[in-house]
Formats: sequence, C-alpha cells, structure tokens
Amino acid sequence: MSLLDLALGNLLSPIILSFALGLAAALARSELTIPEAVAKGMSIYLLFAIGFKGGVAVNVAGLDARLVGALVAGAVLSFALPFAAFSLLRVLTRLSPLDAAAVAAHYGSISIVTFVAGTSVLEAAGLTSDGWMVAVAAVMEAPAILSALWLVARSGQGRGMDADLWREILLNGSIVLLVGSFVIGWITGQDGLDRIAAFIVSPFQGVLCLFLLDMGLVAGRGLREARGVLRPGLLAFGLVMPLVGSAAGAVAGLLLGLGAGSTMLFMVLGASASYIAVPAAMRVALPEANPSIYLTLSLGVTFPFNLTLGLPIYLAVSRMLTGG
Amino acid sequence: MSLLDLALGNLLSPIILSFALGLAAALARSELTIPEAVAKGMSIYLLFAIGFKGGVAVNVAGLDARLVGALVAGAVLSFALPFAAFSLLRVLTRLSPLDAAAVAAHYGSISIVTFVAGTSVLEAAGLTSDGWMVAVAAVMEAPAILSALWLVARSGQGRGMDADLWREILLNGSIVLLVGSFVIGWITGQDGLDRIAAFIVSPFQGVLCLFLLDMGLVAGRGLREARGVLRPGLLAFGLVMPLVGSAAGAVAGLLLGLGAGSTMLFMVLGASASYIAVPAAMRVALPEANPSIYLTLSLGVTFPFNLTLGLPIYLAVSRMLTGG
Amino acid sequence: MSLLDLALGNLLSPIILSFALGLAAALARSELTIPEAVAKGMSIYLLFAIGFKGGVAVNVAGLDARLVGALVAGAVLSFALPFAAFSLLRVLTRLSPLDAAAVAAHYGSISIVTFVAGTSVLEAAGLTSDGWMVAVAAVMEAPAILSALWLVARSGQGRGMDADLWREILLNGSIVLLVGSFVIGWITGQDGLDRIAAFIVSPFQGVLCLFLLDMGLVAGRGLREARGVLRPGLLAFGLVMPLVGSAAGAVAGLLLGLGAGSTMLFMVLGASASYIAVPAAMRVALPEANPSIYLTLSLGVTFPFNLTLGLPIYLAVSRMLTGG
Amino acid sequence: MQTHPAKRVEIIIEAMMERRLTDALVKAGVTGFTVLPVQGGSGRSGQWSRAGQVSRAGGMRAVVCIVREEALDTLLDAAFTVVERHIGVVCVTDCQVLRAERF
Amino acid sequence: MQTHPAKRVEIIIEAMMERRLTDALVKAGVTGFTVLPVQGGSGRSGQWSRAGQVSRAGGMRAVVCIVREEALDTLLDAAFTVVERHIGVVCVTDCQVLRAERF
Amino acid sequence: MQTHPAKRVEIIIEAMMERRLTDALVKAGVTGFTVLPVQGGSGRSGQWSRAGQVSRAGGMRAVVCIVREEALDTLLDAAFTVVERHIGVVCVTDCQVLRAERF
Ligand SMILES: Nc1ncnc2c1ncn2[C@@H]1O[C@H](COP(=O)(O)O)[C@@H](O)[C@H]1O
Ligand SMILES: Nc1ncnc2c1ncn2[C@@H]1O[C@H](COP(=O)(O)O)[C@@H](O)[C@H]1O
Ligand SMILES: Nc1ncnc2c1ncn2[C@@H]1O[C@H](COP(=O)(O)O)[C@@H](O)[C@H]1O
Ligand code: NA
Ligand code: NA
Ligand code: NA
Repeated sequence: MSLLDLALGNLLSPIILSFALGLAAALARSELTIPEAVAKGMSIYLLFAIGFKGGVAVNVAGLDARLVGALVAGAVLSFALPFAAFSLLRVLTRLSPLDAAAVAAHYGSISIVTFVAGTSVLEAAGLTSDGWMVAVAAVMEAPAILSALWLVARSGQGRGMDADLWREILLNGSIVLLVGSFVIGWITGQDGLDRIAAFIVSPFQGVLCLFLLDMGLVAGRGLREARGVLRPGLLAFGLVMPLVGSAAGAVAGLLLGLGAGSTMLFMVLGASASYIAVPAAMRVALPEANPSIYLTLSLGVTFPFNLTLGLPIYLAVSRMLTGG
Repeated sequence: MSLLDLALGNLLSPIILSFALGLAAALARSELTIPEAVAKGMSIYLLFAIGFKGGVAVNVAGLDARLVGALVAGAVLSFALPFAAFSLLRVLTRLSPLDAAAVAAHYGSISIVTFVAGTSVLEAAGLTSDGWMVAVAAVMEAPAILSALWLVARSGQGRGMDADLWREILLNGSIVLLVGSFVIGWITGQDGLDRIAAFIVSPFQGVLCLFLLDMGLVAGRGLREARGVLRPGLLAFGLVMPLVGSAAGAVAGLLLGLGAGSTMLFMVLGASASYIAVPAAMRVALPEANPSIYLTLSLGVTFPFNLTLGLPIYLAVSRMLTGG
Repeated sequence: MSLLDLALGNLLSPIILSFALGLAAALARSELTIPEAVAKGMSIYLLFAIGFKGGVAVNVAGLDARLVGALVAGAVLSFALPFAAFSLLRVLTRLSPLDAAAVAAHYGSISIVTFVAGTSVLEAAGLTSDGWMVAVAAVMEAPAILSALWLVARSGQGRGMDADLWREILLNGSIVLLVGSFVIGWITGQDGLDRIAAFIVSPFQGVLCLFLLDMGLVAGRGLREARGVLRPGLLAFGLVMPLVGSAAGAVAGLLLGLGAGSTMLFMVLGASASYIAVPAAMRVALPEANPSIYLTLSLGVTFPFNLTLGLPIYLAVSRMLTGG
Repeated sequence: MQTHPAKRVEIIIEAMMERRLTDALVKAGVTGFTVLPVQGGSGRSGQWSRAGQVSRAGGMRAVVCIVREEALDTLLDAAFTVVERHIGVVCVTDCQVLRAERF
Repeated sequence: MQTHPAKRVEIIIEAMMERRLTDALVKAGVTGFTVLPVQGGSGRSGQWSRAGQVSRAGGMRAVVCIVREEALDTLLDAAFTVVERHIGVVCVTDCQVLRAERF
Repeated sequence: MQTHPAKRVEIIIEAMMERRLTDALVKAGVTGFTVLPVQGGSGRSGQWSRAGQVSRAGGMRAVVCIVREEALDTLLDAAFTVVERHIGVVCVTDCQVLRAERF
C-alpha cells in the first residue's frame, strides 16, 4: 500500500469523515451540538476502553523489560519537547514568553484521541502494538506542564506550584481513568475482557465516530471564534511541531527497539498536543496566558493535521525505519 | 399476515410498549424522567445511524434515477401538504390563521422517529426499502416551514425571514446529521459499515426503545399540561391529517414506481408531523402562535396514532397498491 | 470452588475493581467525575435491562405459583426489616429515634445494583434464578418507608403522609421502570428479547462497570465529606445489618422452596440497603433526619461490604442451605 | 426605556420539594417563575455536589420569581409553608422590570 | 474592599432567541454577559420542564449582564428589540462590583 | 412575613477555580453558598459555550452566597484573593432574607 493509498484510505474512514462533518457544520454555523454531558460520557468510555484493552494485552503478552524503558522515555520526551516547542515558537512567532510556554506545555503532553485514531490506522494496516503503550501515553500527560512552568519561572513571571495543583495535574480525570482501567485490565486479563468486550471492543469505533463529530464541532467553533489569532507563524508552528515531536518519538522507538506499531504510536504521542488536561492546568497555573492561542493551535490545527495527514505519514516512516 | 395480525404484532413490539410505558408513567404523574442530555444523545445516535445506513445502502445498490424524482417529490409534498392541512384546520377547528399555519407547517414536515419505526415494521414484515429514502426524509424537513410563513404573510401578520432564520432552518441539527451521515455512509460503503455496525446496527432497536420511552414521557406530560387545548375538532384533525398525508405519499410512491417498502415510507413521511425542528423554527418565525396547540397535536395525537395504528395501515395499503 | 476462591474471584472481577477505582480516586481527591446526566442514563439503562430480562424469563418459564408467595414474602420482609434495624440501631448506636427510623427504612428497602451484581456472581458460578425475582425486588422498594414513618409517628414526631408522597413513593422512577420493563419483557418474550438483546444483554456488564465506577466516586466523596459521622457503633451496624437481612432473606427463600440462585437473590435483597429511592422519600417525609448518616451507611459501608464480601458469603450459604 | 419597580424572589430549595413549592406558588396565584438547576453548594448540613448522583435526594433547585410589590407577601407566605421544615434559602431583592403588564 | 455601583440585568428568554439576543448585545457594545441554563418554569404560556426534551423549542436561558449605570439604557434598548415579540422577562437590579475597570 | 437585610454576592469564576474559591470561603467562615452551572458567556477574553466540551478549561461557575451585612467584607477579601489573577466577576446586591438565624 503506497503512502498515498494509505492517506486516502485514512481520509475516507468514517472517523475522519465524522470529524470533517462536525468541522463543516460548525464553520457553517449550524446549531448542531452534542450536550456537554454526552461528550464527557463518551470521553470516559473511550479512556476506560483503551486503558482496559491495553492492560489486558499486557496480561496476555506478559511483562516486558522494554516497558520500563518506554515509560522513562515517554517521561523524558514529555519533559523535553516543551523546550523544543518553546524555541520554535520564539523563532516562528511573536508570542510572549508566557504564551509560548503555555503552548509548549500542550505539545509536550499528548492527545489520547489522536493515539486512539493511531491504533485504528494500525489495525486497518494489519499491524499490532504493545499494550503498554497506553501506560506510556498516561505517563506523558503531565511532565510537560512542569517544563512549561519552569520556562515561565525563568522569566520571573510564574506562580509557585501549590499542593492542590500538583494533585490536580497528577490525578486529573484522564490519567486516573487510563491508569486505573489499565490496571483493571491487567489484573482481570482475557477473562475480564471477555465479560465486557461487547461493551468496550465492538462499539468502540462507532463511539469514536460520534466523539470525533463532537471534536469537529468544538474545533470548528473555536476556529470561528479565534480567527484573528491564527497568524501565519503560529499556523506554521502547528504544522511543523508535530513533525518535530514525531521525530523525537521515532528516535525513542528505535532506541528501545520497538516494532513498527509501537514506534508509530510513540511518534503519535510525540506529535500530538493536549487539549483537555493541559489547558485546564494552564488556566490555574498561568491564568494570564491567552487560552484561545493554545486551544486553537492544539485542537484547531495540530489535531486535524495529525488525524488526516500525520497518521499515515507516521505509519509510513515507522515502517521504513523499523522495516516492519 | 392479516391487517389485524400486523396491527397487533406492531402494538406488542418492545418499542411501542416502551412508548406506552412512558405515556402511562407521565399521565400517572410518576417522577420518572430521562435527562435532557441523554435524550439528545439518543436522538443524535439515531439520526447518525439511520443516515449512515441509508448512505451505505445507496453505495451498495448504486445510484438510481428514481432518487432525483423522489427528492423532488418529497420537496413538493412538503411544500403542498401545509396547504391541505391549513384548509382542513379551517374547516374542522376555530384556530386563528396564525395558529392554523403554524400547525400546518408541522404536518408538511416529517418525524424521523416515525420513519425509523416504519423501517422496523418493514423489517419485521420482511420487506426492504431504498436507502435514499433517508435523503427524502431530510429534504422534507424544511419546505413546509416556507409554506406556513407564506400562509401567514398572506394574512398580513408574518415577520420577514432573515438570513439567520434561513440558516437555522436549513442547517438545523437533524438535517445536518442526517445528510452528513448519509454522505459518510455513501462514501465509506459496506467497509465503513462493517467497522461501526456493532455500534449503529446491533443496538439500534434497543436505543429506540429507550428513546420512545422518553417520547412517551414527554408526550404524556404535554397532554397533561395541555388538556384544555384538545377540542374535538383539533383531535379529529390530528387523526385525519395523517391519512391525508399518507395518501399523498402513496400517490408519490406510485407515480415514481417505487416498491412496497419505499412507498410505505413515503406514506409515513407524508403522514408524520415534526416535533423537533419545526416547533423550534415556529418559536422564532411565528412567536405569537400558541406552541401548546402544535406540540400537543403533533407529539400527543398524531405521533402515537401513526406509531400504533398508522404504520400497519400504511404497510397494508402500500402492499395492496404496489402488489408487493 | 471454595468460599475463598469465590470471594477472590468476585473481588478481582472488573465490576468490583471499577468500584474500587472510583472509591480510590474520590478518596485521593481526584477531580474525576461522571456527569449527573450520564449516571442517570446508565441507571435507566440498567433498570430497563434487568426488568426486561426478568420479564422474558417469566414469559419463557411460564407463570409459577411461587411467584405470588415470593411477592408477599418480599413485601413482608420489607415491612419487617426496619423494625429489626431500628432495634439494632438503638442497641449499637446513640442515634435519635428519628435518625434511627430513617436509617431503618433504607435497610428494609433494597439496592438494585447489589441485586444485579448478585446475578452476575450467580452467572459466574453457573447458577440460574427465577426471572420474577426482579418483581420481588420492585415490591420490596417501598414498604420499608411506611414502617419507618410508623416508627417515627409512634414517637410523636412524624408528618402525615400526603397523597403526593404516596404517589412519589409508589411511582418513583425505579419502580416504574423495573415493573414497566418487566411487563414489556413478559409480553414480548423471547422474540422481543431477540430484537434488543444486542442492547440490553451484550453490553450490560460493561455498562455496569462504568456505573460502579461512578458509585465508587460518589461513595468515596460521601465518605470523605462525612468522616465525622461514622462512629464505631454505626459502622458495626452497617456490617451486621446486612447479615441479619440476608438471614431473613434465606428464611424466605427456604420457606418458599426456591432454588440456590433465587434464595441467594432473596438474601441479597434482604441484605442490601437503598440509596436512591428511600433517601429521596426521607428528605420529604423526615426532613429533620440527618441525610449524611443514612447515605454514608448505605452507600459507603453496606454497599461495598455486600459487593465484596457479602455476595460470595450469601452464595455459599444459599448453596449450603438449598443443597444447590 | 420605561421600567417598573418589582421584587425578585430567589428560593433555593431541595429538588424533592420543587413540585410542592411550585404547586403552592400557583395555588397562591403566582404563575410566573423560572427554575434553574443547581450544581452544588454548602450549608449547615454540609457540602454537596450533583456530580455522578442518581438519587434526587441531595440536589437543590433555584426558583426565581419576579412579582409586583403587592404580591410579595402572598408569595412569601406560600413559599414559607413549603420551605418551613426544610433546608433552603429565601432571598428578596428590589428590581425594575420591563413590560410590567406581564407580572 | 472597594466596590463600585453597577446594574445587574437578568434576561430570561427562549433558547431559540439566545444567539439573537447575544448578537444584539455585542452589537450594542455590551460584550460582558453570562448565560445560565434553565430547567423549567411557568408563565402565561403555561408550565414547562426540559426533562427529556430534544427540541430546542420550549427551553429558556437566563442571560446575566452586569454593566455600568450609564450603559444600562443601551443594553435595555438592544434587549428589547429582540425580546419584544417573544415571551420572557427582563429584570434590572442595583449592585456593587469589584474591579470596576472590567465593565 | 418578617424579613431581614442581608447581602447577596454572586461570583462568576472559572470552573477550575471553583474548589479554590469555595475552600477559601469556608476557611473565611462563609459556609453557606450555592453553585450554579453556567452554559456560556462572553467577556474580554471572547465568547464561549460549554456545548460539546470535555475539558474543564473554558467553563465557568456562578457561586451565589448570601451573608449578613457584617460578614460581607470577610467574604469579599476571601473571594478576591482567589479571583485576583483570574477572569470573572464579583457582584453584590442588597437583599432581604427569611429565617435570618440561618445566615
Ligand atoms: N447563605 C447561603 N447562601 C447561598 N446558598 C445557601 C446558603 N445557605 C444555604 N444555602 C444553600 O442551601 C443548601 C442547604 O443549606 P443548609 O440548610 O444550611 O444546609 C446549601 O447546600 C446551599 O446550596
Ligand atoms: N414573573 C416571572 N418570574 C420569573 N420568571 C418568569 C416570570 N414570568 C415568566 N417567567 C419565565 O418566562 C417564561 C415565559 O413566560 P410567559 O411569557 O409568561 O409565558 C416562563 O416559562 C418562565 O420561565
Ligand atoms: N459584565 C459581565 N456580566 C456578566 N458576566 C460577565 C461579565 N463580564 C464577564 N462575565 C463572565 O465572565 C467571563 C470572563 O470574563 P472576561 O474576564 O471579561 O473574559 C465571561 O465569559 C462571562 O461569562
Ligand atoms: Na506531544
Ligand atoms: Na408530513
Ligand atoms: Na434490604
């Protein structure tokens, strides 16, 4: 399958088209909306399912020395990427250090939906990946926030981290659900999965479609609201940074000797930017940073880029590099 | 299967009984309610699923010259039926022209849940229908509103349509979801369906049960609230108009040479009355019209009539007329 | 399978672990929450599914003379248990008569989720039970409230029952849904079940996991909020009373000559305490009673006890007693 | 724009008592009110939140009711009989309304 | 703590008219407001509740808008043109705000 | 019906800051308040709506707090330390309450 075929197959999958539908509807100012509670319900479902399945995979495949390495590599990546992002932003844009640091935090962290979409692309291509990549995703959520706060503190503007903020970051909903269901899946294994597979496996892709429809609606509304924000430099950053992040992810995958599937997922984690946990942390820790900049970039530019073009590229590159 | 058997089989199906349960609970003033967000979530699911499956059917069966004819016929029907409804209302009731026009708009438009229940009855009877009937349903949502506004304008009372209202009507949530998922289904075809069938096909009937339970609850509360409104003439209209609409639908189906299944669905579209999109448009365009009249008629009288007696009648008539 | 194996197998099932996850997250003050609308949606789903499946089982197995006996026994149990609970509370704790009566009402009534978890344990053990045990559960919801009001009236404090309160108790959401879907299942039988099994059977265990996650979150928050309330005497009551209730349930099951499965479920009904319907009734009928006492006991102590240790014990005892 | 003096009454009451309150209001001739959902709160009976709750117990509602000054006492009497034994808050503010004929 | 006099305007309006109202406010230069969900209510057009509703018809929103006193008339004029033919309530209260520079 | 003067304080604050605000209130001895959900709004930082949102960032809450007049300053001080660096609005209204002993 050529890269083009892959990209096209990906573009014409129900999940991407659902995202496109949402985006188009919002840009056309349709009043179509999905209630907040339903959107949250779907995200809880997706996190629970992806964590659980990852845990079961580890239970089945047995523990693996590379897991520890991968967790460490994930944490290092999440710590390091904000510095790369920050430098790139200072070159490409005129953002203040504060805004640049806030944006940087998002790109060091990850988007779990992009990760999920990545696993779908893998499945469609007939590849597998290690179940514990879910744990790597969880580990990568938070460290980037610390790097961003450090970047701000250096410029003398930050607020000290208080205990509440620590707890909020480390025990935020996505991390708790992802890690918790991963552990449950690990403990209960294939038996546990058999009992709930009809809930967390079979309908998964369908729920993902509706969730992406919602993300399209939210991204579209955000883009309409924040037109003024998207200067060329910022746009360029939103398209270049995922490539930088995915390159770093590829290096991690190769160093750890992971297969094509897991390496691709590492690239996806590096490339993707948070739009749930990190924005919330930023509102507390860096309230003066402009949220429409980081939300528009992360959800309105980088997320669609990864979803449509990024994923097939990362897959192709990962295959090439690993020979998988 | 005789008409009686058919009617009985229909009456004792889980979806009708769920509606009856909701109705009874609301009339008995039980506090049972389904949260607004859950009701909206279910309606989004149903619209997405029905649109998608219609699109896939078109992808599989190939395009069909009759599609264009059916779309045109649907639009004509939706434009024309309000005039019939308006005349009938002036004969049977003492509604003001304003109220009559508002009611008429509802009967030119359609109820997608009635349509879905119609497809269930078809399936139970072992009949098939054309996938693009979903697109016909989408096309019939809006034109009736224009006819109603014209009827009002004629009597010198209406408000001019503004651009916002146009957009709201044409891009209302149901139309966007129905057409959008239809197109996605069309593009992705059987492959796309296979990926999400466990979400949009298997649990469909069950979700429909809970949704009809909710509709019963809402209809029952409406009936209790609006007892005073339901004069005999109005009640008669709510039972006769669906027959008129279904006759018009039957003519359309026969002229287009559709099979028994699609003709029956055309009858259902003609017979059913809107209770989601049109009431919302009326609140903006004709705020002086009394909403409890049109909501009670549409949701409290015509919807249950179609659901219980209408559907088996339309099926029997369609079979007779088409010999299917 | 020894009792220990059974208990361990139960403790390590996905549903118990999900509850534990929620409890741990809430106690650690994670901000993970499930929206109210989603929680209500899941509870509606669970009630509808459990009622429907019970009704189908009755349709398939045919009516059974023991049903009437079981319904009467259930009502008697629900009336009687509050007196036992009240006496026990007066011995073990220093609660005022008012608070003691309010708590007692909860223990005469039942928890449908504990019942559902009980049927899961039965299934895992390869046992069956009578479908109409669901109807017994419905019958046991309300009578305990009357006993509690009578206990309070005796001490001269109560408020007269008004018609509204009667209706609220007898037509509360859980009873209506449980009885309604039971009747629908009964009428439509295996045919009806086949149509919606992909919705109410296959994903059931998975939805139950998420629901128990939510219950863990709510219970954990309640425990944190009401630390001060949980004196040793009260805690002892929360652990002893389920044993008393289950013993009474066992007697009922034996007297009626039920099998091991149904007897176990009778024990579960006796042992479990309400945390949805009865608290709501108490807020109206006994507003001066302290809700944090009865909610903490019922949801924070007895529910987890039943879920983890109670269920395997009741199963083992029921098997021993019935030789099943 | 011409405005008219009126009273804005805000009653925060247990969800279970909502229907009793609104029935009492309607009976007392107060047919205009708006009910707002409440997410959480704190009072003498502790702190609470609706997150993840299924039971109607433990939830509250805010009922906002704008009336002519002369109707205030009737309203408060009606509200008080319902609120009396229950937790909750009643708060009255002076206000100005447009379209006085609607009240 | 230093506070400053201002006006709190509360507009209860049909959900379908929300965007028209907020657009009119923004056009009139009133860019600060907060929209609260409404659960149910009662008025001359009867009693209603959002429970289980799918249609946007029959729902309402409460728009709260705090403005300097001198901006009140502009606000009311803008609101009135939208509310005019529609059901709903407009109510103005005197208030004191912190951080006056934000209004 | 006997009423008593009090102050109604309404604080519109980011959802992420809700717990910090209520903790500060409780610490300052203000244990009575009610939290209302907010659907959307507009301010100097733009227009927003909760529809379809998953992140807690970008949502707000309205905290309503009725206190005796003499407690107002303590409350405002406590609120201000939390609100200070954040977006949001604090608005105080005179009001009358029933059952003054509850405040
Ligand atoms: N001073 C107050 N201001 C605003 N809301 C209050 C106040 N006191 C109580 N409430 C609300 O009323 C509920 C019950 O209050 P209480 O009766 O004091 O437990 C609380 O949970 C709050 O939602
Ligand atoms: N006096 C009032 N106080 C508070 N809300 C009101 C009042 N009158 C009307 N409303 C609200 O506005 C809606 C429409 O009112 P109406 O135009 O009288 O039917 C009602 O359903 C209430 O939600
Ligand atoms: N004048 C106002 N009246 C009511 N709510 C306001 C006002 N100004 C701001 N808000 C609310 O506070 C949020 C943040 O405001 P701002 O800090 O101006 O961006 C807005 O989105 C509104 O929800
Ligand atoms: Na990243
Ligand atoms: Na029609
Ligand atoms: Na019990």
